[in-house]
Parts: sequence; structure tokens; C-alpha cells
Amino acid sequence: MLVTQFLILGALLFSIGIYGVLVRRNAVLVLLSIELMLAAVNINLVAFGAFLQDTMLGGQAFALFVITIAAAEVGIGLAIVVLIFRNRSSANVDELDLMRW
Amino acid sequence: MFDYHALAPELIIGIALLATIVADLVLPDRLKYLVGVTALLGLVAAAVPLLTLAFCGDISGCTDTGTRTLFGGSYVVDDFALVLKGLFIVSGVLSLLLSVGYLESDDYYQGEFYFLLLASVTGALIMASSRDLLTMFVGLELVSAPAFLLAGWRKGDLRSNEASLKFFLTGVLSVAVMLMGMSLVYGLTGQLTFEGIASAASVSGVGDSPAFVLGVVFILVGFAFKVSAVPFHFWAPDTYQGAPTPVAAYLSVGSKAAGVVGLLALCYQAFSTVPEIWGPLLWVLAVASMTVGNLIALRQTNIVRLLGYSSIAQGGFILVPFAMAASYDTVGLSDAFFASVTYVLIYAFMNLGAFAVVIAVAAKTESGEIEDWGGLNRYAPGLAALLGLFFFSLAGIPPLAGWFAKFVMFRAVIGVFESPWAVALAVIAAVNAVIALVYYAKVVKTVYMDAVPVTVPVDRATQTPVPRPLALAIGVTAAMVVIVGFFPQVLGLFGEISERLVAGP
Amino acid sequence: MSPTLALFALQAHEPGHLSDGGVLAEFAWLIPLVPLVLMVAIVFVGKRLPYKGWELAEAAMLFVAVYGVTLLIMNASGGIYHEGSVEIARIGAYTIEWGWVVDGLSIMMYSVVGVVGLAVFTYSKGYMKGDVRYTWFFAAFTLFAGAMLVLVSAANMIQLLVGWELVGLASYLLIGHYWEDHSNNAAAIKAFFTNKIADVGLVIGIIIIGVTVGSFRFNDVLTAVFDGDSALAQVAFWAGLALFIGAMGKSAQFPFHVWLPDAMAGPTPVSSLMHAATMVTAGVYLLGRMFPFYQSDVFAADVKTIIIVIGAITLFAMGLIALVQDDIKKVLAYSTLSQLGYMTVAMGAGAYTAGLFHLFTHAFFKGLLFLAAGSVIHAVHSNNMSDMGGLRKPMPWTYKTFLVGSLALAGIFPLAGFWSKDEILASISYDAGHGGGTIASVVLWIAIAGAFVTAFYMARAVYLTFFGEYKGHAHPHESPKIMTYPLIGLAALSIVAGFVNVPGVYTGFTEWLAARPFSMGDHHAESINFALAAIGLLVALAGIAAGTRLWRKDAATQAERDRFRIPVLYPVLEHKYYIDDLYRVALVDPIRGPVARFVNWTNTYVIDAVVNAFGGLSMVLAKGVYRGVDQRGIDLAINAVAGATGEAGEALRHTTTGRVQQYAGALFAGAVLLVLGLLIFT
Amino acid sequence: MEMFDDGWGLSLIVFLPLAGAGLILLLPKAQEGLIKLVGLAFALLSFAASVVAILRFDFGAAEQFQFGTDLSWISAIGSRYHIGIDGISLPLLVLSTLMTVLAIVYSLNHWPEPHNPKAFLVLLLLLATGMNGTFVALDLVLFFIFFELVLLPMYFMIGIWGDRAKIRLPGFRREVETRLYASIKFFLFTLFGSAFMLLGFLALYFKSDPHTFDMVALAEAGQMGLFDGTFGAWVFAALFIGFAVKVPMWPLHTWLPDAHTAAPTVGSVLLAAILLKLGSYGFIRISLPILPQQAQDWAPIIAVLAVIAIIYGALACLAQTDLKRLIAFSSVGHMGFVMLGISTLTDVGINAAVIGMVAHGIITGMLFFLAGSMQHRYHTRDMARLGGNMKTLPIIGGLMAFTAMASLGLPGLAGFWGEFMALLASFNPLDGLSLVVFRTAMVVGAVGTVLTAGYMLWMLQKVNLGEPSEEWAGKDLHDADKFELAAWVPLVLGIVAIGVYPKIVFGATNDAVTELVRRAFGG
Amino acid sequence: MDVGAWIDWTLDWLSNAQNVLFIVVALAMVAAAFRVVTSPNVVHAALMLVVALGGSAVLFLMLGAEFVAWALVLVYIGAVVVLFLFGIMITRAPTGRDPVRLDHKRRWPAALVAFATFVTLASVSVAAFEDAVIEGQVTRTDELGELLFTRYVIPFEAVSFVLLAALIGGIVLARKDPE
Repeated sequence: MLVTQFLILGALLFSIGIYGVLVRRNAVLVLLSIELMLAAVNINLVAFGAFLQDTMLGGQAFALFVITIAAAEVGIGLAIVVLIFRNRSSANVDELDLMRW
Repeated sequence: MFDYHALAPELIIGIALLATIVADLVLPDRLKYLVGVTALLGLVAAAVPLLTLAFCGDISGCTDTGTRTLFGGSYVVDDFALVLKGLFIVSGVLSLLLSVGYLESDDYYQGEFYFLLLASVTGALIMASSRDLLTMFVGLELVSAPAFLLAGWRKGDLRSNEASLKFFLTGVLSVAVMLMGMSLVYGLTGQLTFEGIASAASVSGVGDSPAFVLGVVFILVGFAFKVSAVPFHFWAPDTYQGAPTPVAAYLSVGSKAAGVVGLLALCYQAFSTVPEIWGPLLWVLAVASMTVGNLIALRQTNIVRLLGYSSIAQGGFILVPFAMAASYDTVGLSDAFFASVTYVLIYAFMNLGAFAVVIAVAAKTESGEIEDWGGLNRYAPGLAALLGLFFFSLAGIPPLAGWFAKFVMFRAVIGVFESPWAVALAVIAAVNAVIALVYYAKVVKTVYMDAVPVTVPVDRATQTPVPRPLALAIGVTAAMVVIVGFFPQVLGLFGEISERLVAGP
Repeated sequence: MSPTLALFALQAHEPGHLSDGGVLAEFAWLIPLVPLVLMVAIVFVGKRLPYKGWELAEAAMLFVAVYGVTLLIMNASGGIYHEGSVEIARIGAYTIEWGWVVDGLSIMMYSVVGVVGLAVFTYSKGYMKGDVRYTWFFAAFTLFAGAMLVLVSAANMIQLLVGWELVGLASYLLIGHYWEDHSNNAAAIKAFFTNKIADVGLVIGIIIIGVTVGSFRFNDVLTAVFDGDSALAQVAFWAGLALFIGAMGKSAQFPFHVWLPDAMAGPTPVSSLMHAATMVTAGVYLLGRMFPFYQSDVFAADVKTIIIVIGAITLFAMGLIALVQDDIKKVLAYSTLSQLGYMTVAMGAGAYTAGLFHLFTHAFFKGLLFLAAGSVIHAVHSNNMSDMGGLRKPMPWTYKTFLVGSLALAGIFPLAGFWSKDEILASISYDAGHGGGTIASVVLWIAIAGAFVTAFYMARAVYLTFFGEYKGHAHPHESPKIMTYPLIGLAALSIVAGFVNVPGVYTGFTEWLAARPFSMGDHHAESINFALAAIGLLVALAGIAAGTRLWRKDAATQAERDRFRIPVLYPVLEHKYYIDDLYRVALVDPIRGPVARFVNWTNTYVIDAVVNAFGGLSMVLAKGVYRGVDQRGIDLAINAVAGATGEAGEALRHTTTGRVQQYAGALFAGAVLLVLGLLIFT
Repeated sequence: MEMFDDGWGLSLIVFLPLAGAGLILLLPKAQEGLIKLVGLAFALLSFAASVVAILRFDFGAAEQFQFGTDLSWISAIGSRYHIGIDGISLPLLVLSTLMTVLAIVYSLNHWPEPHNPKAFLVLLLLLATGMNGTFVALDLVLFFIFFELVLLPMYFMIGIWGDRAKIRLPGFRREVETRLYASIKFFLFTLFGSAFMLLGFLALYFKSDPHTFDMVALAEAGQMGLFDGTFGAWVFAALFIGFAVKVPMWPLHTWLPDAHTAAPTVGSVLLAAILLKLGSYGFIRISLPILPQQAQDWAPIIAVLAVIAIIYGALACLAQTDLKRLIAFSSVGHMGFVMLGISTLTDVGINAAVIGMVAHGIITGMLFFLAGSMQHRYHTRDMARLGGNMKTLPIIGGLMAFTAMASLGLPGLAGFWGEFMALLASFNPLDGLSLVVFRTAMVVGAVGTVLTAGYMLWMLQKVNLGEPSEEWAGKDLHDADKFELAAWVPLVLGIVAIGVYPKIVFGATNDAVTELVRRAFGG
Repeated sequence: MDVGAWIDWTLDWLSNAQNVLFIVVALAMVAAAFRVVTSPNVVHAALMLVVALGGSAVLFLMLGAEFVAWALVLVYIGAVVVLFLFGIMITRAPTGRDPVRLDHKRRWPAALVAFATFVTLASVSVAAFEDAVIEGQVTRTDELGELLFTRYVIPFEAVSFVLLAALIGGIVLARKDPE
């Protein structure tokens, strides 16, 4: 197995995530896309960890933390989304432009 | 067996965190303010070990002087860390003082608020000491995550919700980008600790490989977001405006400072061997931030939003000393480092002061629109004067502390006056300093030289008292602004600290 | 002694042969100081004094007169030369001093200013009675005299400049004495401003000379002249010219003369003092002070040509204008211009003594004429001769004294004017033979013609004022004694003053003036040039005769008596047939007619126009600069920059669209672009 | 007294006003009498100290810095509290302390609206500290601080107590109150300049070895030729902007007329009397000694700009209808003479500049006092309405005439020496400078004196002379009161004294200037 | 390299069983990811995310990161996705096909940014590790656990705070206030 193949896969997922973040209107879907990006990062990390034979297991540890944090983010994100939905009965991020300029 | 002395501040605050939750649960409503007191005490208590660590040499029975390295160099408690931890604790305390009156003015969830604030401060403390990518990342998250929530604390207010979501999304995305960068850097160097990265990067084929460049840039983008540098600044004005003002104050100081700490540690340690990568990068960011921030601030009508843009511009000034790193010698580097640290410290005090006054005034005028503040000095001369004090200090007018920040910043740049890029940067910064004056002065002008608008309930305003904690915060910051302005030497001790750190690994 | 000076046998002879004047000379600094101090006193305490400050002014002039005359007498018995100075500053290599010089030249001026001043001040007590600003008038008047004395006593050029400008200031104050009327202010400003323009010349001249010589003291400068200082020689022409321009301003030489007629706006005593002793003589005095500088060929000798020409033009043209004036003071004013022309011509002709001698005599009779005219005006409440006539009966003393003055001015033997004018003519003719060349000889004839004109218009003035019927409205009466006594005194002086310098008989005046550490190297005739004297006298008489023929008609009813009043002309007038025709056809009509009018016209519409145009132009320019450049140009640019900055902010702030996803897009795009940028540029 | 010589004296002169300001801040606003008393007292103390300085000053060694001290201040950036005065700074320092006292005396019964003496005095004293400090500072950073310290008080003075009339800005459609426009304009211009000045200072610091902000050390280094070449050119340019804005030199002058017109009387007085001098003093004290080579390269440019300013200022004056604005533009012209003197780089020229600064300070300060008092009575500055002032207010009118005469450079009064000597100096400037440029400058400058006379006389005619317009008939316009006279008499005496006996100033400056020129230009 | 060499190289690469597995999983993941960002149905999108993450879990196993793989499965499929589904229900996000409201009109700028990012990332990665090979090895979980509590204890504690903060804060924000 080559490192590159994982990296390319990671890059692909990352970019797809970016696309999702940019085009999706529904906040929940935006969150989903973000998860994709984080997943891509994890693939990179683990692949590198394996490639480097890191005795400190830096890659894996890092990936674990990313997973945990990601979970926390989802919790926070959804909480905010719910709050907003309650206040304006819509979870579309592009309608949030009370403040600009 | 850990070095508990070195970890004491973090531990104490950790305990304080839990204490606040418990207190919040047990205390009846009328005693809720004790929660704030608990949090305050926790922060103050955390400052004690800082002192014992800093002046260990002078204390009997304290043996472990000097730098303390933990966990294989991934966590370090040195003077630099101590100074900035001190800064974070102080800004935490001040933000807390700002919050108290604000929270009691309406039924917010006080206990949780303090808890989150403390959590965020803890994250900052960790960042100050962390010397590897992983710890830095987690610390950053611990700073941000509570802040996301605090921004939305005014639940009923659509703007607050909006602020929260915008802050959250951009924040998470920037972290994702940063992580991607970290993964690449890790992959290329095989190291997470800064020392390791630095030495590995000096090997040719690694430090100069495009992948490494991309890694560095992506990481720095993550922090550039925290210091709200253009073009990663968009969240800042919206969030400041929408979030509860004390939170905005904390964001513009505490979490921005955290971002700067990250940048400092990364640039001057992890990437100390490749300044030619981040130097130009930050040159661009600094110029863009100063210029865009100032120009947009010119046209703001809402005071908090104006402060938002101003803090973007100030962030630009903070980044300026990094920009010429590639051409510095060791002395120059330490000067630059010193400049950034000094700027952050002074900025913290004057910006918090400004926000404090803004909160107090907004409570009187019941408006955040600048034009509604006309003739403030008629019915609140003291606040008007302090407003002038802080705003002109932000503008860098001697003899207020701001001048010294600007001065060391210019000093760091001119240090390499041979380079046209340095001169250009200096000139741009100078012009920006002048432009900035326009909008700072505009506010002061309104407050002192305009008539009182009819909409403002003057008589009511005169009665509204300034909450004691707020007054205390204002007093402290004002004192600092004046003292530092006349005797900047009080910040001088960071000089040798920076030398040591730059000479470091 | 350098060979370059061989041509003019200038001798820098030791001051040794001159006595140092003793204590009086040492304290000569009191002469300018006393009037100035008393002037301050008048300003502050004058109003509380019994005579409202007049007595202080009078005291000042008395002091100066006595001091000056005493010095004059001492000087007459063996020359005096003394120079003292106090350092008031050192600037780099230069020393600035306050100095006083006591030598023939300055002593002569001291006494003239003192004596004429005394007369005028005394007279003013009566003339100014009941004036709105009586005390202030005497303060300014004293300042006027004091400033002139500062100028005269100056031992260095800077002090001279000080006095020079102070005189200008005082004239401004006095001419504009009745400042409620803006036309008077205009006149005052015109005087000050015209002088100020000329002073640019003076200042530049002083700077050039001072810097080249390294000192501002007249003695050092003249010493440099006698040592043939080559550096000074190089700049001499321009320096000399510049100084002369300054002199033209004060001495009202063509074309700077325009301010003087307007200066009549001031009270008559002011005109009297100004024309006789103080202001207008300053220019001639300066030329005298710097005389050797203009004499030596290697220095500013070339300027002399310019001087003599300017003098000649002024002399003749201004005299003609006097013919067509109705305002009696204007007549006198133009006559002063013409007489100043004589002095200037003399200086240009290298006649140091002659020029200053005329200044000396002229001071008395011109002072007298103005005071007398003032007495008339005082009586008839009008300046215009068309409102006068037949006044010799009600105002006998005024009439007599005025007549004396007129004759003296016309140069009738043996009055003062005769001697001084004759000496000028003599020296011009000498100059014509010695380097002056054709120009000098032409000027000689102009001067003679000028003598005719002088007599002509004075005769006219006398007839129109004192003969014929009274055409005015007020009831004329003789002026009070306080006014007539000064007239008499000056009249006496106008008669005798000429005898102090009669070539071949008694030339005291020449020696007085010679009492300087340097010989002036001017030529003195051993005896009177009878031919010239005769011509001069005849021309003058002709002028009077012509005047009589023409203006006696205005006094037709008294035709008989007129014939007897002018016995000298009687036989001539008998042969009216051809003489009248001759006059009318050959001289008068043309002179009264087109020529005079033309000159007058040019004066009003060309030279004045130029001056006014200068003023107007600068105003236009001013508006242009201010509105155009300052407000629309620079300020607009500044504000434009400000505006543009604001607009940039306005444009930029719209990048913050409020759409979080666009923020995110910026985030990613920014990150990627930064990477690419770095990869490409490094 | 030993202490006095060891830096305490100067520190007192500089910081007594500051202490006064602090004390006043503590007093309750109601206690107006007390507040005024304290303010006056501290200003007087500071003045007294400066008088002591005169008495103890060793004029024999005027070229040396006296009463100096050199203490550690901000070692982190290598800046020290280094102060001292020589013959050049002494007259300016005394002028500054004196004007402060007079300004306060005058204010005692002329409080511009809004009243609030407390704030006004605090600002005034703060301003005094800044002005005094600038003249004693021998460390670039210290100089910079004091130089900037004057901005805030003046900004507030103009902005709060300034003229509320509306003006339409060139290039803008909307109208704005004069005071608002003028105050920010003043602030921005000066800050812009000093920002670049600071860059210049820093460049000098880093070029010098060992790094230092000390003016004396830098001057020595500069005279060694350390700062020659393009580096020096850039630095000089930076400093030039900083100082030229303050002077102000054409075409950076446009803030001046607005600021003067808008400022309250005392503000205009101090602005004209002292603040403008900070710029020209900076040239003499910093630019010339430290960058002699560049000074010689730049001298012709400065001379040309100076001459333009002279003519330009005069012409602009002739176009004014507003009395204060006219006086303001006259400052442009007069400072032009000062800069002309400096540009010659000769001892004569710089002496001329210093005495010109002092004279302009006294005279123009006086003019603004008078203009202010007239506005105080007539409530207008429109010269078209002010005719016949001599009749309505004889004393003020008389003083106005007197001061105008002094201002147009009448010999025997203070204004003369600066102009005359500047022209003299520009007739033979430092060897190597273009004679053509400078002699032309001399002639044009001389013509400028004529124009100066022109507009001053014109101003007098419009304001003082003629019959007063009937609109003042009924009003009782009381003539100068005792406070005004108390503030003015010293100035009048000064005008005469310096005019008659210029050694009062030259005696102090000459040796210092000669030494400075000798060191910098070997001249 | 010319086409022939390219084909040879590919075949050679595919001859490795792990690589075959990888390509399969990778393709599945990419496809799923595409659906996540394009599916007009929110619930489908969420489920597709499960697929994608599951794929990455498989890759982790291939790379010998057992613990991480299972942690991923537990945390995500066990918790996060459920959370998402709750979120979707609460916010009543449209479950039917309704592309208009789910996506922006302007997709192309987004696509451009995404593509640019991909190209940059991929190219620099390839340039950095041309054909560096991974010798996959199985890590023993106890090592990882020990490291977590020694070397990485600080971040570990910090993360606990993050979670706590998220928990408390989330509750405060999301709960309905008693009016």
C-alpha cells in the first residue's frame, strides 16, 4: 500500500466536504459535510501513523482526539441549530443575515 | 509522578470549574451571585501558583527553578507560558467582572455561563504551555467550544443565535483546515512536538517541500481565524455584534490572545527553522487585516461592530512583527517576539477597558448606535473621559499605553530597514495608524462634541448606576493604560524572556 | 591708497584734524532718544498735562534744536567728528550695534530738524487747537521727528533702516490722522506702501554691502571703498542702485513720487515738517552719507547717471504739474518734488555740498511756505486757491512771510534759494565738463528751465491767494501769534540761510559738511559763476513776470496798484505787445496747455495707475491663490483623499455579506490561494 | 540649587503643569475659584522655575546642554530620560512657560462656551507639559512622546470650545461645524506627520552603533557621516514630513487656517505661539545636526518651499474676510521666513530662525489674543463689519495697530530681526548651496515683506479705521479689562524689548547655533 | 511515463490484494460522500455519511489501527449519527425529495473551490510521497491506552472538559425555557 493512495482519498473526501459545506442550505447537512472533512483528516492521520511506524502512536492518538472532538462539535452544533430553529422555525443557514456590513 | 507545581494553575481552575457547577446546583436563586464569586476566587487562586512558579528562585523550599518540561517536551512551563497564563487569567477575571452586572440585568443561566467562561480560560492556559500539535489542537478546541455556546447565550435574541452559529461553523471549518495541515506536517516530519518538527523541518527535502508549505499554511490559517485576520475575519464583526457584549469582549481579547499564543509558539518554535514560509504569509495577512479592518471600521455606526473591525485591524498590527522574520537575526527575532507579546498585553487591557465602558454606556443610553451617544459627557462625564482614554489608547496616542504597543511594533519592523518589504510594511502600518484614528476619534467626537439626541432618556441615564464589578474592571484597565503609558518599562521584563525563548530550542 | 582711486583724489584723511566734540558729542545719543522717550510719555501721561502733551513735544524739539545748533556752532569752529556705539547683538560673524555719529552731515541735519521742527511744533499748538486727537497728534509728531533723528544719527546701515521705517510708520500715522475718512487712510497706506516697496531696494542694498564688507558700519564700508575692496567693487553697481531705489522712495523721486501729493491728506504742519526737514530729505541724506561710494569709478559711479536722469525728470515734470494745481498745498507739494529733483540731480552730478546746501535752505523756505499756506487754510477753511484771493489785507504777516518764502524758492537774489540753486547749476555745468558728458549738459538746461517754472507757479500761487477779490465764504483773519511768530522766524532764516555758503566769499557750510573722516572729493567753485547766476536769476524773474502778466488779470480791479507792487517788471510789462505774444505764443499756452495736462494726465493715469494696478493685481492674485489653489486645490485634494478612503471602506464593508457560507468560501479560497501564492513566489 | 542643576529644575518646569492638572482633576467641579487658582499657581510655578533657569544658565557655555540629567527610562527599547537645554532651547522654553501663564490669566474671565473651566484648565496644563517637554527632551523617544502629547489637549480644545459656525468643505456637499472639521483635520495631519517621524527615529536607532535614541550621540554619529547616502535621504524625508506638517510648510499648511479659525482664543494663541515652533525646533535640534549631509541636499527645496509659503501666505491673507483666518495665514508666511533662515544652514540663518520663532510666538500670540477679544465683544470676525474699532475700543484697537506693525516686521520691533536676518543669511548661504536659488529666494522674500505690509495695513484699515458701523451704536462694548491687560502688557514689553535689544535672544542662541553649525557643516 | 508503463504500474499495484480491497472501499466511500453532499433527502444523506465513515473504519483496520477503527464505529454510528437523526427530526428538515430548498442555486463557485482544494492537496501530497510504501503493522491497544494516560494525559483531560462544556452548554441552549 502506498501513502499516496490514502492521501488522495483524504483529499477527495475533504474537498467533497468543502463542496457540501458551501452548497448545502440546511444547517444539519452542513454539519454532515464537516464530518466528512474531519473523516478525511482522520484517514490522513492514521495512514501517516502507520507509514511512520510512530512508536508514540501520534497518528492514532490524534485521530482518536479528532473523533471525540468532532462528536462534541456535533453536539454543540446541533444544540445551536435547534435553538435557531425554535426561534425562527427554519434551519437554513443562508437566511441568517440580520447582521452584515 | 507529575510535576504538580507546574500544573497547579490548570488544576486549580479545573477544580474551580467543578465547584461552580456544584454551587450552581445547590445555591438558591438569591445567592446565585456566589457562583460568580466562586469562579472569581478560582481564577485568583490559580494566579497564586503562577507567582510561585515565576519567582520560585526567591521562595524558600522551592527548588525547581527555570523552565519545566513535562510529557516529553509536549508541555512546557517557561516564563513565556507564565506571562501569557497570567494574561489569560487577568482577562478571564476582567471578562467575569464585565459579565456579572450584565447577567444579573436579565435572567441568564449564570452558573453555566461562568463555567463555560472558565473552561475557555483553561483552554487558553493549556495552549500557553502546549508544545506539540495535539495538545495545541485540543487546547484550541477547549478555548473555542465554550465560546461557541457563550456567543448564543442570549437565547431569545435572533442576532445572538445567528452570531453563535456563524462563529461555530466558521470556527469548526477553520479547525478542519488546521487539522488537515497538522496531519500533513505530522506525516512529513513524523513529529508532533515542536522541537521535533523544528529539527526535522531543517532537513532539506522536508522543510522546503510543497506539502510542508501547505501544512504550515493550513495550520496558520486555523490560528489566523482565531486572531480574525483578513480574509478569515468575517465571523468577527457579526459575532461581536450579536453575542452578549461581555462575551464579545472576551472573544476579542482572551480568545484572540489564545490565537496569538498559538501563532507565537508555532512560528517561533515549531517552524522556527522555516521563517521563509510563514514570514511572507503573515506579511500578507498583517497588511490585509490592518487595511481592510480600518477601512471598514470607518463606516460603522454600531459601537460594538466598530470595535469588532477595530480588533481585526489591531490583530493586523499584532501580526506585523512576524512578517519580516525571514530577515531577522536572533536579536531581531526576539525584538519581534517581544513586540507581539507586548502588543497583545497592552491590547488586552485597553480593549477590555473599551468594552467595559461600552457596556456601561450602553446600559445608560440603552443603545449601541454611536449616534445615540451624543453629548454623553453632559450626563456621564466620567464614562466619557474613560471612553476617550481607551479609544485614544487604541489609536496609539501618547502618553496612553497604546503608543508603546505601536512603537515596539514599528521598532520590530524598522529593525531590518534594509529590506524594502520592511519599509513598505512600516509605511502601510503608519498610514493605517492614522486612518484608525479617524473612527476612534469619531466616537470621542460624538461623545464630547455632539448634542444629546432627544431619544436618549437623560434623566433615567443619570440615575442608572455603573455596577460595582464593572466599575472595578474599568478602574483596573484604566490604571494599567495610564501606568504603562508613562512607564512602559513595567513590560520591559518580557524583553529577556523573549530573548531566551527565541534562543531556545 | 589704491591706484584705482587716482582719478578722484579721494583722501581718507585721518579724523585727527577733527576734534572729537567732547562730552556733547559723546552724549549725542540723547538727540534721538529724548524725543522718543517724550513721545512715550505723551502717549501715557499727555492727556493729564495742562497743554495736553504739547509742552513735552515742544520740549523735545527745543532740546534737539539747542543741542543741534550748539553742535553746529562747535562744528563751525573746527570740525567735529565723533562716533559711539553700543552692541545690541552678535550674530555669527556680524555685530549689530546701536550707534550715533556726530559729523558735519549729521550735525547739519540735527539742527535743521531741530529748528524747523521747533517752529512747526510751536505753530501746531495754534493750528491743531481743538483737534479730535490733539495729544495723539503730538505723540505721533514727536515720533516723526525722533525717527528722523534715529535715521540721521545712525552709524550703521541697520540702524538707518530702523529710522527709515519708523519715519515711514510715523508718516503713515500722521497722514492718516483723520482716519475716520477712508480716503485719508488710503493716502496713508499709499505713502507707507510705496515707501515699503522702495525699501526692498534699501534692504537688499544693505544686505549686499553688509555681507560683502562684513560690517554694517558706514565707516567700515567707506574705508573699504577707499581701500578699493575688490569684492565690494564687484557688487557695487547693484548695491548702489538698490540703495538709490530706497532713496527714491523716501525722497519721492519719479516714479515713486506718487505718494507725496496724496500725503497732503495729513494736517498742514505734518506736510510742512515732512517736506522741509524730516521724511523726504532722508533719501538725499543717504546719498550724502554714502557719497564716496557713488563717486569712485570702480564702485557705483555708473549709478550716478541714473541718479541725475531721475532727478532731472522729477525736477522738471513735477514742476510743470504744480502749474495746474488749484489746491495750494498740492502746488507746494509738487514744488517740493521739483526741488528734491534739484537735490538729486546735484548728488548725481557729484555735488555733495551743493545738494545738501539746497536741502538746507529748502528746509527753511518750504517749511515756511507750508506753514503760511496752513495759516491761510486755517483762515478760509479751504485748500483751494479758487476760494482765496485778496488775502494780503486781512492776513498781512502771512502774506509777507509767504512772499518771502516764494521768492526764496523762486531763487531771487539774495534770498536763500538763489545761492543754493545757483550752486547746483554751477556744479552741474562743472560736471558737464568733467565726465558728466552730454547728459549733464542737457540736465543743466532742464534745471534752468525748471527755475523758470518754479518762479512761474509760485507767482501764480501768490497772486491767486493774496491778490484780487476774496472769493471764499469764511471771514478770513490773521492767525494768532503762536502761529505767526514761527512764520516770521522761518522767513528770517529763509532770507539769511543762503549766506553761509557764498563761493569765494564765505564757504562755512562747505567746511561744516566736510567734517567727516573721509574727503568727499566733490568740486567746489572758487568763486561765483556769474554767468550762470545771471541766467538763473533772469530766468526766475522771467517766470515771475510771466506769472504777473497772466494772473494779475484775476485781480483786474487792482490793476494799477499791481503795476507798482512789482517795480522790477514794470518796464518790461510796458512793452506788452511782443512780450505778451512771445510769452503766450512761445511759452505759456503750450506749457499751460497740452504739455502740463499731459504730464498731469500721465501722472494720474499712468504712474498712479501702475501703483494702483499693483495693488489691484495683488488682490486679484490673492483671491486666485486662495480660492483656486488653497481651497480648491490643496484642500480639495486633502478632502478628496479623505473621501476616497471613506468610500473604500464603504465598498469593502459590503464584502461582509452576512452569509456564513460565503465566509466559509472565503476561508477555503483564502487558504488555498495563500498556499499557491507561497509555492509560486518562493 | 544643586538639585536644580541636576535635572530637577527642568523636570519641575515640565511636570509641574501636569501635577496641577492632576490636582484639578481631584477638585469638585463646583469649586471654580479654587480650580482657577490652582491652575494659575502651577503655571506660575513652572514659569518661575524657568526664570530660575535663566538666572542660573551659564551663557558662557550656551552651546552645552545644561541642567541636564540622563536616567534609565525604558531600557527595554533603549530609550532614556535624557533632558537638558542649551542656548537654542532656553528662549523657546521660557516663551512656552510664559505663554501658558498668560493664557491662563487671560482665560480667567474669558471662558468660551461650554464653560467648564475645570476641563479647560486640565487640558491647558497638559498642553503646557507637552510643549515644555519637547524643548527639553534630548532623547528621540522622549521627544516623540512630548511632541505627541500636545495633540489630545488641542484636539479637545478646538473640538469642544471651538467655533460652531457651519462651513462647506471644498469637494464635499454636506456642511459641517468648523470646530469638528478643524479639530480632526489638525489631529490627522499632525499624527500623519509624526508617524513617519517615528519611523525615521527608529531607523536612526538601528543604524547607530551602539543602538541609541540619544540626540547628542546620534548627532556625533551623523557628523561622522554614518547616516549619509540613500539611508539618510529616506530618514530625512521621514523627519521632514513630521516637522513640516507641524511648522507648517507649504503645501502641508492647510490644517492651520482651519484650526486657528475654529480654536478658542487661548487655543489659537498657544497653537500659534508654541505648537508651530515644535516643528521648526525639530529641524534645528534633530534634522540638521543628525543628518547634515541630507540637510545640505534638501536645503534648496526647503528654501523654495519657504519662499512659496511667504508669498502664498501673504496673498492668501489679502483674500480673507475673517480676521482670525487672516492672522492664521500670516503665520504661514512668517514661518516661511523661519524656514528660509534654517534652510541657509548658516549661523546667521538659524539665529534668525530662532528669534523669528520667539518673535512670531509673541506677536502672533498677541494678535490672536486681540482678535479673540474683539470676537468676544462683537461676536463676529467678519472684517467687513468691524470697521472703526479704534473708536469703539481704543485700547484694543491701538494694541492691534501696534502688534500689526510688529508683525509686518517694522524695525525696532521684535518681528524685524527674524525677517531681516533670514534674508541676510539667504544672501550668502552655506558654501556649496546654490547661490542662484538662495539669492532669488532673498529677493522674493523681500518682496514678501512688502506684501506682508500690504495685508497688515489693509487689515488695519478694514478693522480699526473708518467710522464704526451703526450696528454697534447701542451696545456698550467695554474696552480691555484688567485681565486682558495683565495678559498683554508682558507681550507688548517683550515685542519692544526684543526689537530694541535683540541680544535678549541672540545672547543665548548665538554661541549654541554657531557651535551647532560648526559641528554639522564645518561652517 | 507513457500509457503503457502507466498500465503496467496499475496492474502491478492491483496485484496486491490489500490495494484491491482499498480501491473498492475507497470508491464506495467517495460515492457515499457524493451522496452526502448531493442527496435531496436529508435522512439519506445522514445514512450515506454512515457508509463513508464505515469505509474509513475498514481502512483503519487495514492500517492496523484497530482501536481507532472500533472507536470510530462506536462513536459515530453509535452516537453521532443518531444525534444527527434526532436533529433532523427536531428541525423537521424535509425528508422528501426537494432539491431546491436544500441546495443553493450557485453550485459552480463551490465546486471550483472544492476542486482547487483537491488538486492542490493531491498534487502536493503526491509530490511529497511519490511511492512511499506503508508496511502496515498491528498496534497493541494497551500501548495506546498507556500513552493516552501518560504522554497524552493533558489533552485527554482537556477533551473531557470539552465534552462536559458541550454537554452543559448544549443543554442550556437547546432546552426550552420555562416562560
